[in-house]
Amino acid sequence: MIQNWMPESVSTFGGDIDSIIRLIFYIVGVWFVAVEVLIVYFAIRYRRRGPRQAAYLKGDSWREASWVLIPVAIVLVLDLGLDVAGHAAWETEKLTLPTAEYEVGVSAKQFNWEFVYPGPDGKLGTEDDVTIENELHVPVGKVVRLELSSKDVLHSFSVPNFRLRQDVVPGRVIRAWFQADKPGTYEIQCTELCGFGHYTMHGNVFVQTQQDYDNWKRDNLKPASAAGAQ
Amino acid sequence: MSAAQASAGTTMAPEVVETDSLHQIPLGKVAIWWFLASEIMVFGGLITSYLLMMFAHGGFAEQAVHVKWKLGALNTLVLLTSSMTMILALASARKKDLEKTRMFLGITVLLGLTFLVIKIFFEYIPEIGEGFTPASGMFWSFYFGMTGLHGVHVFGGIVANFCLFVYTMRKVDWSLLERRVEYAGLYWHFVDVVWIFLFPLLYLT
Amino acid sequence: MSEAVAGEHTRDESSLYVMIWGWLIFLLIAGLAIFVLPISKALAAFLIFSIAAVKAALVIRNYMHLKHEHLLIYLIVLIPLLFFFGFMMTLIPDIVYRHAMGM
Amino acid sequence: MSTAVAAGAHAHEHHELGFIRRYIFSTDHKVIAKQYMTASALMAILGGLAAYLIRWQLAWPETDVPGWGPFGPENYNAYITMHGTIMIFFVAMPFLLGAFGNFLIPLMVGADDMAFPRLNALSFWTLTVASTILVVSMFLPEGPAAAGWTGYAPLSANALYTGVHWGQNLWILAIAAEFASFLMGGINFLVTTLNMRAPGMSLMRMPLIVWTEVTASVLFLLSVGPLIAGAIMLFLDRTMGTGFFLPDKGGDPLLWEHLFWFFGHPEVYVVALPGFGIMLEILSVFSRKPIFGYKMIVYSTITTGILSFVVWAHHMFVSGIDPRLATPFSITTILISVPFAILVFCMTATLYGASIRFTAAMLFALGGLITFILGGVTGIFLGSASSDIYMHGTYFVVSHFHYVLFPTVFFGGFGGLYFWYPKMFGRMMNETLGKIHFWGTFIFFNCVFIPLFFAGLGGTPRRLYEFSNYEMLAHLQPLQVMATWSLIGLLIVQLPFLFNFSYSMFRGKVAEKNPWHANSLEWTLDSPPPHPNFPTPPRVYHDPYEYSVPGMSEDWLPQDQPMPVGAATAAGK
Repeated sequence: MIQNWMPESVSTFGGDIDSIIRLIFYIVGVWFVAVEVLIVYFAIRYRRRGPRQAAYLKGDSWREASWVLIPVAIVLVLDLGLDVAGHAAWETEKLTLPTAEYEVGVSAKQFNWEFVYPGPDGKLGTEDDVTIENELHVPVGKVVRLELSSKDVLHSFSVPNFRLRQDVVPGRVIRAWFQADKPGTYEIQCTELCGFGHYTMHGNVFVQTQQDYDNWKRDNLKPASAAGAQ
Repeated sequence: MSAAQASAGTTMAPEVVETDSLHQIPLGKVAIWWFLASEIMVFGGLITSYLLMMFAHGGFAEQAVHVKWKLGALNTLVLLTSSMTMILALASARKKDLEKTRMFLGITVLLGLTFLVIKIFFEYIPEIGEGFTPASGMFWSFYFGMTGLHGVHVFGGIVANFCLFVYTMRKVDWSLLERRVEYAGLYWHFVDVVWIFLFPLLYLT
Repeated sequence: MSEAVAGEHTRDESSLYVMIWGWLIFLLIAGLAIFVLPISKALAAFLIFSIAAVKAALVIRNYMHLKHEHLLIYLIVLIPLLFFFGFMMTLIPDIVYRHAMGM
Repeated sequence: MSTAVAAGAHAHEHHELGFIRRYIFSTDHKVIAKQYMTASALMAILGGLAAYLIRWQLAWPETDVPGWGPFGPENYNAYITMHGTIMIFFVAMPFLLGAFGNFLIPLMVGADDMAFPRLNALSFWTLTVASTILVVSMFLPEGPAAAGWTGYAPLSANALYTGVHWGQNLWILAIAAEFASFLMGGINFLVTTLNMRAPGMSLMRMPLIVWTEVTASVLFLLSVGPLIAGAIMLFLDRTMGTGFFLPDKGGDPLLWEHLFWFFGHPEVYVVALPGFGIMLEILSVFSRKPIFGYKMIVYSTITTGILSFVVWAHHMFVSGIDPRLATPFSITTILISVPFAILVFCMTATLYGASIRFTAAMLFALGGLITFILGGVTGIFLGSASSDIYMHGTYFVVSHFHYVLFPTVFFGGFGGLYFWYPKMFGRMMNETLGKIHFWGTFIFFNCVFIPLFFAGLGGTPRRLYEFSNYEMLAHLQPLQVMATWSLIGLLIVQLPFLFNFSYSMFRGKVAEKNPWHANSLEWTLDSPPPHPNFPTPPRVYHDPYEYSVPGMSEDWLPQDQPMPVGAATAAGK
């Protein structure tokens, strides 16, 4: 039910992230409701009525302490469980880099996303690269690797629909990857305060079918140098 | 502050010993040590950052050859000696020997000043003359940042010791003087210890 | 200042202090010697910092007369050192990682 | 030389002094506590104003803010920075540590004053200087710091990126002065508690508020160092042209994040623990029961303190640190919920079988407990590295930490005010107004931040000036509007409190020594207590939570009265 509030997940690892969020939501939800209900119940049940003396309970003996320690032990177990359950999703998204079928350089600057596509030679960092602002075009169902770098301050590359977020740190090249499994247009946010134009730093991911992508590529990814030569 | 410690230091100790052994420690001493603990974390933060940067991208050693390690060694000698004179001042204060207390405090102040003079006039100024400013490279940023902060601490210690030196000119309350010399000493030795680590870090890398 | 603490200091330790100073100077010279001697950088660094640690220990134990102090004072000194080293250790993988990623 | 005599002499020199020395440059910890309270109240008004401006902009973007005027993006960044900085460093800490710590610690451990009264005054005046610097920076032509309260480099390290030059420098100076102030204060707390306890007041007989205040002071003392170092480096970056945090000069922005959060996370507990201490005191008194599991609470407080030093990187899961660090840190982070679970369960168990009087103070304590739990459980979402990928930097985080800090600082703090007001000012506050204040605060606070949880789930990033650029956020705008209306309500319901506070000071019902029938030492003194606090040094016989002891006529037993033999056996001691 927490799902209804979140944007649709359209990446391969989005589902894992959502399931761990759901897991935490249910575990934590039960505890939350239980404790709150208990507190409110006690508050009403044991409100002052006449000169009744309150119970003298110090919780020093193990028997009394166990009222607290047993629930706490359960909490501890659940905590460790959550850590174990959560690790897998983190591993897929952050600790592993599948072999990339497409590579795109992302260079953040105040206040734009510059997407650097490899030119005809299919390699990044060569002089025939093509730079397009705020528009990331990727084919559906392919592993896309992003090489994130920043020209000035910290930014954060976030696509909520992909459950993908990675800070962009100047002076470093940080690799991230995703594999979108549903065509469509999704929004890119900058989620690290980067100056007064922070709120304008907005882009779009166009997840296209292979066909559309190839057409788009043919029309847009001409090497700048070649264009200049003609 | 030290006066506050003194006045408070005398108050509680005798009557509360029965409660708790902690009461045997004079207030001022506990306070000074807590202060030093936070100071450890300050210099710890700087040293951590320095090591991190050094490992992250080397090139520090190439820069470090330009610092005047002989003068640094001399300064280490000066500080170590001043530490000894400081503790001797305390020792003679405990022996209620005002003459020697004053003498050792004076020597400590002079040695501290010597340290600063060497640091500023024989290291900073020539180095800046040679074009090594805080802005010229990470190593120099750290060099000036760390030694500068340390220098400020040295200066603070000199001021404290000088106040004590002046205090010994008048008729003294011995227990008060002893405590003040001890606390000023604790701080002074701490500054010395910091330098013991800064010297190899910055000069002998 | 209670009698208990004062009592420990009544005996004169001046000679000890001077002797400690002698050791400190010796260690300083030793450190410099290691610095100028042509031995491997790593070994030299290790030796120099061990010597620095010994010097610091001498100063703290004698000049700051930690050896006379209550356990509490030891705790006050050791806990920050602990955190300091923990902090440093935690940052190291970060650096290694940056090298691994060629940054 | 005995305490009473010493401080007696100390006090005499005071009573001959004029108004200035007695109320302005006083060294009496009770006066200094009130000074801290005033300072934090003034800063709180500023912080509230900032909140109002921010929320108005978020609800109705680019419209003139009533009573203010146009509010541009650069102002927005400046005011979120100011709101964070003011509320954490200049409201929460002066209020919970400065005011309550100063007032309560000496009274509760049975000391005549702080260990170092002059240092105490000095630390307050240092704080005043710090606040002044910060306020001055808000009137600079180019505005105050605009890099967020975390001041992430390089945004904060180079004036070109924000266009703010001296605003940011003054921000650093203000923070540094504030740290200096609380270093002095913390040392004072520690020494007072360690060395100046009254006979019989063993550590395990101290009221829990003292434990939490002291733990908080230790945390602060030990965690602030690296950030002081970082502040120095940042200042050099801005003024001397060094490049500690500037990549183009070989610096490392993540270093600042490490230095900041190594302090920043313990800081959360520096603020939260005293708030909990206050709630515990109030809970025990008004449910007429001993605190359930005093020892467990003490140990979990200490455990929280230790753990809080090894969790800081959970603020940096997606910040580009070594991803392998994430798993250990998310384990420690989630583990920290265990001591807090103990705390919460003990508070709940304290209510069991109680005989609860719902005074305003008790309502605030309960309200604080109830709201804090939501803040605590939502922390799990952010503590688990993988769900943090989605939650990080969204309004979910904003709501989470407001749910952690508001209950402890304001519910706890207000509760403490209603509770100790008689002791501070010698008069009672009006209960009816107090209850109105509580219900207003409770309802409106939840109405501000529960919507924002859902805004965050919907993927709304924090610190955005307005959302019109994002189609995906359009349908969440009503939540922002609701939050803003609720905030306006929240600010309005503080008026009855302000009236109540100032009116009762002069017209309130005169309070007797022990209006709440509480046990701890401060209630054995006149209201307000004299200076020196204790005409005769008190002797302590048992812990401060001996309520409803079986076999006793009245249901409370002050700490300085021995437990009747029959009762003691009945209590199973």
